[in-house]
Amino acid sequence: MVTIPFSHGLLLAAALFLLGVICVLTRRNIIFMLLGLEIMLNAAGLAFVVAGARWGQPDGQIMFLIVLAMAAAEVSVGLALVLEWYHRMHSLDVDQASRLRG
Amino acid sequence: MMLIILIAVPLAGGILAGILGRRNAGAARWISLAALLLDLILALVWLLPVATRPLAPTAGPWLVELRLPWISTLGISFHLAADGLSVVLILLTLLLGLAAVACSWSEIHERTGFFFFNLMWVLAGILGVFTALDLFLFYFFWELMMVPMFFLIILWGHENRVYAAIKFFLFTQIAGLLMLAAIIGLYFIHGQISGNYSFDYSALLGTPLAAGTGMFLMLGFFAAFAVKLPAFPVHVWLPDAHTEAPTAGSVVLAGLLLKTGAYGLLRFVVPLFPEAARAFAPWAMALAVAGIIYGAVLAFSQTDLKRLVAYTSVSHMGFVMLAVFAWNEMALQGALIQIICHGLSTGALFVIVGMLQERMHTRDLRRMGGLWKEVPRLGGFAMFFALASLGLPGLGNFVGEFLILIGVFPQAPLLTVVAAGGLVAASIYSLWIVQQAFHGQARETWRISDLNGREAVTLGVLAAALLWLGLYPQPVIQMARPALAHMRQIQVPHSFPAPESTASLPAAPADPQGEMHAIR
Amino acid sequence: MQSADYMALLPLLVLSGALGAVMLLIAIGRHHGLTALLTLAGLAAAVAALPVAAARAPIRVTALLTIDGYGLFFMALVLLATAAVALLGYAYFRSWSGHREEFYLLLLCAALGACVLVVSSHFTAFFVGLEILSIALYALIAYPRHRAESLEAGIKYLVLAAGSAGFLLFGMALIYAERGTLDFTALAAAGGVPATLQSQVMLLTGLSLLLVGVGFKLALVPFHMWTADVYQGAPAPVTAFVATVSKTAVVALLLRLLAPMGAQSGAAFSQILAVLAAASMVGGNLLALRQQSVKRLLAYSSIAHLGYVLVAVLAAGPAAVPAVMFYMAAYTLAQLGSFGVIAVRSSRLTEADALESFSGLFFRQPWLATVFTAMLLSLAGIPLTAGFVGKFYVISAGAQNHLWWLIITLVLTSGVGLFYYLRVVVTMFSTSVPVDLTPRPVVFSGALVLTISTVLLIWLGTAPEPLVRLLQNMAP
Amino acid sequence: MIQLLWLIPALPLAGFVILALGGARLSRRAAAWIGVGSVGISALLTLALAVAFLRGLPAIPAHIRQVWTWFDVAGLNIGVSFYLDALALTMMAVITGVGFLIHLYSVGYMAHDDGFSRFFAYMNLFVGAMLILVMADNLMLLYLGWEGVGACSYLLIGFWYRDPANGYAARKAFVVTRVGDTAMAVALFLLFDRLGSLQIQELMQRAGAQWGVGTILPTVVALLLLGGAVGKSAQLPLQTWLPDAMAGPTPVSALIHAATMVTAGFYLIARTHLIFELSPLAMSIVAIVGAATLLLAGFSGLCQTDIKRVLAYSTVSQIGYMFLALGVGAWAAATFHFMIHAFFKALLFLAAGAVIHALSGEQDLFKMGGLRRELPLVYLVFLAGAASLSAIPLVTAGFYSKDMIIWEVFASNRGGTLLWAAALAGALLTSIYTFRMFFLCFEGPLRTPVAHKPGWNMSLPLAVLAVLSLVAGFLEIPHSFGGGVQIFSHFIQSALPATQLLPARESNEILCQLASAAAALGGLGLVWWLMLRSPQAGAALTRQPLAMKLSRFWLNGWGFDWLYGLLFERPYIFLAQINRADIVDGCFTLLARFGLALNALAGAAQTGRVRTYAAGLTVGAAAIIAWVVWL
Repeated sequence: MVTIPFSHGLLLAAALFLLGVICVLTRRNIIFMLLGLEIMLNAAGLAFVVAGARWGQPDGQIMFLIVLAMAAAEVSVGLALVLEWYHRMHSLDVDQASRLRG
Repeated sequence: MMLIILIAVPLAGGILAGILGRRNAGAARWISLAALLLDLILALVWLLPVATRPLAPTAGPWLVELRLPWISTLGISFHLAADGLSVVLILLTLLLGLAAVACSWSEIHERTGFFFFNLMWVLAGILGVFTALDLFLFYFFWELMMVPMFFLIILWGHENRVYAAIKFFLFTQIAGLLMLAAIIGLYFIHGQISGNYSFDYSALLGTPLAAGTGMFLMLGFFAAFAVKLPAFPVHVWLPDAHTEAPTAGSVVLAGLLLKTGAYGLLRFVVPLFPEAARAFAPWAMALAVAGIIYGAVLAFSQTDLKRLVAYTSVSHMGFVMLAVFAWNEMALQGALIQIICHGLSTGALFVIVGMLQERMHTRDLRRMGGLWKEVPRLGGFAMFFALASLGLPGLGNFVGEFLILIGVFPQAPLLTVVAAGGLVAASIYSLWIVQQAFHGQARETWRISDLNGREAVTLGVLAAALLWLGLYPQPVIQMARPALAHMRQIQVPHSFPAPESTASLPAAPADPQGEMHAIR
Repeated sequence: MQSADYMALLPLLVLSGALGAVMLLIAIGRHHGLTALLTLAGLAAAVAALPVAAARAPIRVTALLTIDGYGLFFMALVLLATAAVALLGYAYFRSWSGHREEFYLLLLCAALGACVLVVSSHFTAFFVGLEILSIALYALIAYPRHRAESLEAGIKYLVLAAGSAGFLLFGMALIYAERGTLDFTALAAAGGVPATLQSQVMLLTGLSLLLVGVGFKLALVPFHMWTADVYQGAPAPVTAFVATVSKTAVVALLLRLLAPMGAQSGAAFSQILAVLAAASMVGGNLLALRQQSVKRLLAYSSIAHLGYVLVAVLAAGPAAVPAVMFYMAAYTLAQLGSFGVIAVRSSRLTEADALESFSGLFFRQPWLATVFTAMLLSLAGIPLTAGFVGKFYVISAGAQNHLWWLIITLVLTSGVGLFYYLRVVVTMFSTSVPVDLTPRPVVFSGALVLTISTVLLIWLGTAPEPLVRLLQNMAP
Repeated sequence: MIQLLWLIPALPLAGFVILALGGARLSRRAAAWIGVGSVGISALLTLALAVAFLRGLPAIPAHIRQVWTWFDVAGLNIGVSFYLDALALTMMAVITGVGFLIHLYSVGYMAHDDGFSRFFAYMNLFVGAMLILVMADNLMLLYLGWEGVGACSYLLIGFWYRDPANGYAARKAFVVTRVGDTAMAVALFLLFDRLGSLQIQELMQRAGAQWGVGTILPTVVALLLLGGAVGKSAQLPLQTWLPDAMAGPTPVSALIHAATMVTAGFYLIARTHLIFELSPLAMSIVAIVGAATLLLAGFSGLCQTDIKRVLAYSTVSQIGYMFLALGVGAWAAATFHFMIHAFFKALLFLAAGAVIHALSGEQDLFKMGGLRRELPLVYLVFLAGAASLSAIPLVTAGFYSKDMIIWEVFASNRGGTLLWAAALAGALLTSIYTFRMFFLCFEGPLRTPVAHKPGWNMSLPLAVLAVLSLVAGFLEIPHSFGGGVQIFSHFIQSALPATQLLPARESNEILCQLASAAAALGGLGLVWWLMLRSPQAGAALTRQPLAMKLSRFWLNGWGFDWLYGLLFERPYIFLAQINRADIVDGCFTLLARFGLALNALAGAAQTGRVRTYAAGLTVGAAAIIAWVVWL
């Protein structure tokens, strides 16, 4: 079995996380923003798995499962809200959600 | 117990007035009047005999004392006490409180019950400030008295009341929080040295402090009191607050609230931080003198009569600050007399302005003139109080100012001379008031009525008190003497001598005058 | 797990049971009043279970939770605040048509998350609790779907909360990668800052990311931007919940996390916290200065308040923990009261949010105005109110640890803060009253909450001794 | 008898209280009775007291009576207590005696005024305060009287309050004197600081014991006291207020601004003479101030057109003589001149008042004239007063008192020829301006019709004072007149030391008297020549350009008002006006503005866009990580 070096895994996770952040920051379509968020969460999950592997513990993987579940819940609520929003605004442009400000 | 009752009577009276005043405005007035009269009688019956009795040499400084547990976990107790100084100030509070009630009698038509509720609570807060001996409790009352005052201004004030009220509150509150921080700092330093974490005044006295720390803590206290006093250059809230407040509010502000600042300097700043106060004294005295002159000059240029009187307070209270930082018996006695007399004379001037405003609906000096013809009695009183305010001998203010100057002179001759120049400036603005309002040609036709009985009695009592203090202030001096003497003794760290503070102990305790170093 | 463990977990179990019961009730038949009643009963039962748990405390239940006096106090605070929010919610939704019952369900769910947070001593529990709380909140904030503002607020909160959860999670992962444990106490026991640069960077980066997540929930500057929008968009009872329960729970957790780690987190880390505290105090107060929306005003002011709390958190002396606990209690009371006043004045279509709608309130609804004034004065830290004792406590904690610059910042910024509280007060006492504003009758449940919180506010302000004594020796 | 000392000031004060409280409710009759009666009884008491006092001389030169303790703080024990010696008694006699006569006169003069009872209230208060001033046993009480009379002076100058000019004059009087008073207050501080007391006799003893002659401290104290004295007595450089003070009713000018209050400065210096004697420098300054003032005021008096202003400048000038006498140590002469001056100046003012009253308020000399026939009694008494003021030799009291001063200035060991020359020139000037006024008023054609003739209550005081200003001088007749009479100086020497004369000059007394007599008569002759004998010459003289310029300059009091306006009054008003809005307040407002600007800045980040917020979150996170990792 080939072991992947700990730092490589972590770097991958960090890169994924950054990609997710960039996605959230740059996309105006709200669906893509949610995708970006998913990527961030999963990157964190990956980091957990890598860390768990470093210490030879199952904790990292357990955390990953929990993260998965939470991400799913989050997205489901999120999509519900997006649906409602789309009904009202007929748009997925998140920048239109700027009535509250100041 | 007496002290609690003294504070509780106005509190209860205020609540009662507030409740009954919703239906019947007259009831609120009479209840307030009755409560204050009752309080005054109680104070006279309980406190005066104790205060005038010669003190046993072994007894502590407190004539009456009460200590109840409050937040014992934090070393906070409900500790009230009164010495001669407090008794004098309590009596002043009640007397001016009565004047405030009297001058609101016909001025306040709307929400009368709520008005008297606030008025009585301010007075109760002030009584608390003058008697609280736990620093936490002191701060509690200190802030407490400002809230009803705030409402007095915003609800019954004049045109620009919101601005004035917020300014008043902000200045006093920020400075008060600095004091709170200093109180807490002192508490911990004392606790760490002695192991006894307590906010009690007598415990905190004599806490040895390193020079820098002591200075910072002292400045925290000083900030609060200087704002309240008000000292130059943090006096700017005062003209606005005075001008916009209803008459009773101005009377209480000028007559009493400012006095809490002076009281704080006397009771806390110097006794708690003798070294720092000594080091700071030249600066404080310079500020005081600057205030004396600045206030007097600005008073002269005002066109709003109330604002004019407000600036005179800045000038007069400068004398008090000057005296406190001289810290010898003569100056302190002078400060006390000045505190009382400024309260009476400025309070009376505000009452007069209020009467004019009630009749003429203006405070603009440019529209007055020649009123003597219409209201000779009011004019006579105005003349009397203007003369008092410029320090005419025979009236109380003179005794105060003279004692202060003569007491300060050995320590700061130059500053004394400049401060004495304030007397000239005082004569300029005082006579200006009389000239612009009562003398000269009438600039507009006014048909206004002269004093009625209630008003004449109000002013008459204040005038009589000033005359009495001007000709025979000895009873007050006598009453305050043991208290002041005691305060002047406790200026040396004694409880827990720490090496660095004993090393820097001055030779002062041997000196019977116990004065601070001369600024020559 | 043994029976003692179950006993210690009883409040959480009761709460979960209540959650199920409410869900069943809604499934059986919708009834607003009954649902609210059942919710309150559940909360009451959970509160009643607290002494049972307290009798076993302190106890570690599994690796995840620590039931101790500290946690139970905060749990009590959370439960009581939730009950208040439920009562306010009843008043708020009473006249609405449509589905109102799920509000209580979501509320209980969020409360459960908060309760888990306050007793968690493990990253897993922390994350689970936080997410239960957050996800319920997304729905709660956007609950009035017919309002675009609420939807917008919900979406904003969702995106940002999920993003910050990502940061948090990544930070946890880094810490775990460096230390090999997810347990708070074990983390603290694992020793000081590691020697090698790479490890050091990883640990510190992890802690920083953790702080981002926490800072977001607490709305510390610079993670504060969502606050005002969400407060304004959410229905008033939910705003009250966001302002109180969700913050209290996270503060409790932060203190539990930091207290044992204080020594090892290093100078740079406490510097960061100090900067965040100062930035929050300054930023929050400045932002609120000219607000015309009372909810936004309170939102910005809550940023500042969390800055004050952070001063006490930083102090970390013996006075710090009671100071934080007392302050949070006082803050919760005042916020509940404030948003309660807004809630009872709101209607289905409009939130009673605009400052001018408060103009002359004292003369139309004196009792309501008095309550609000008391709440604002408490937030401003004026004596006779709990807020004063809280501020006193915080300054004490700071002074004990010589955080003079933070204290001076606190004093000066709270002076600024006073200005906008007074603006609201002045508006309520303004004598120029708009004509057409007829007072809305206050629903009983709302009045109850307001009355109780006012009484408590004054009681804690004048006789804080019992609470002070209770908090005296508490430590996470 | 001495026990009743306190009653003397108490009676007028009681009169004041009754009049002030009674106000308009009292009838004119009652007010007059109270006002005049209280001072009258005081005068009688003073007379009785004088008898008792003289009986005690020389064994008991002074009495002290304490009424109550005013205050007693930290070694400063101040009593309301009175000190009676020859000096005080002289002053009291003048105050109550002349005061009574003026009160009586006022009943007629003020008969038709609205503020009748107010007038008497103020007058009574003044008499009480002035008595306290001169009877005070300590400087504190003296200061009370000192400021009290100042306040009354203010009240009475501005008595006709409707005219703003009167108010201005009143305030000017008060403020200018207060400048001097403040100097005096500082002297009190210094005295108490160094000598530990304010009781006058104690101070004198201690000063003599502790301070050496010519040291710095007595000089400073003496100069500060002199500051008070020049303010009150309208001497250089604080003389500007007195001419304006003529705005008050004429009896006020007679009582306050001629007979009594303005001489308080002289009294203060005489009272504290021991301190002055410790400082030769201060003494010289007093003499120089006196000499300069008497000349300055004399010249101004020459050019005035208002009858009362002539008298005012003459008062300033005559008090200049007193100061000159004090400066050379001629204590008795100064006191004697004070008394005689009180008589003739009160007389002149009252007579001028009668003229003004007769002409319905006309005060312009050039609108008077020819009154000799219309008002014969006034003519006669005015003549007596003018003669006395001009020191017409032998027959007038003014001659004896002024001659005594001139002679002692010449002969005293502190005096000198230059001062003597100034005094002599002053005598010439006095005579000129006095008779100029007299001739303008009474000779020539009638220019304004006479409306009122004085009644008995105005005439009686005039007659009494006229007699006094002629015969009172016989109390003191110089040595050179066959040994002379020295009743007054013997009497006053129980309180004040005798003048130290230079033996070398004593033989020149008769020459000196001839010179001063020549000055007085020469002045009279000159005026007579220029105005009555050949008016064209007089008119030609006044038309000279130089004369006209000088005349305008002197008319305006040597430009002092202009100078002080430029140096003090206008800068003060300017400073007050530009800062009316309080610059400090502006600073705080600026701070508040700054806060609002920051609010706008911080609010700019609240765009409402979720991506901005996310960016903020990210940037914050990056910043924190950067901070933690790299710092």
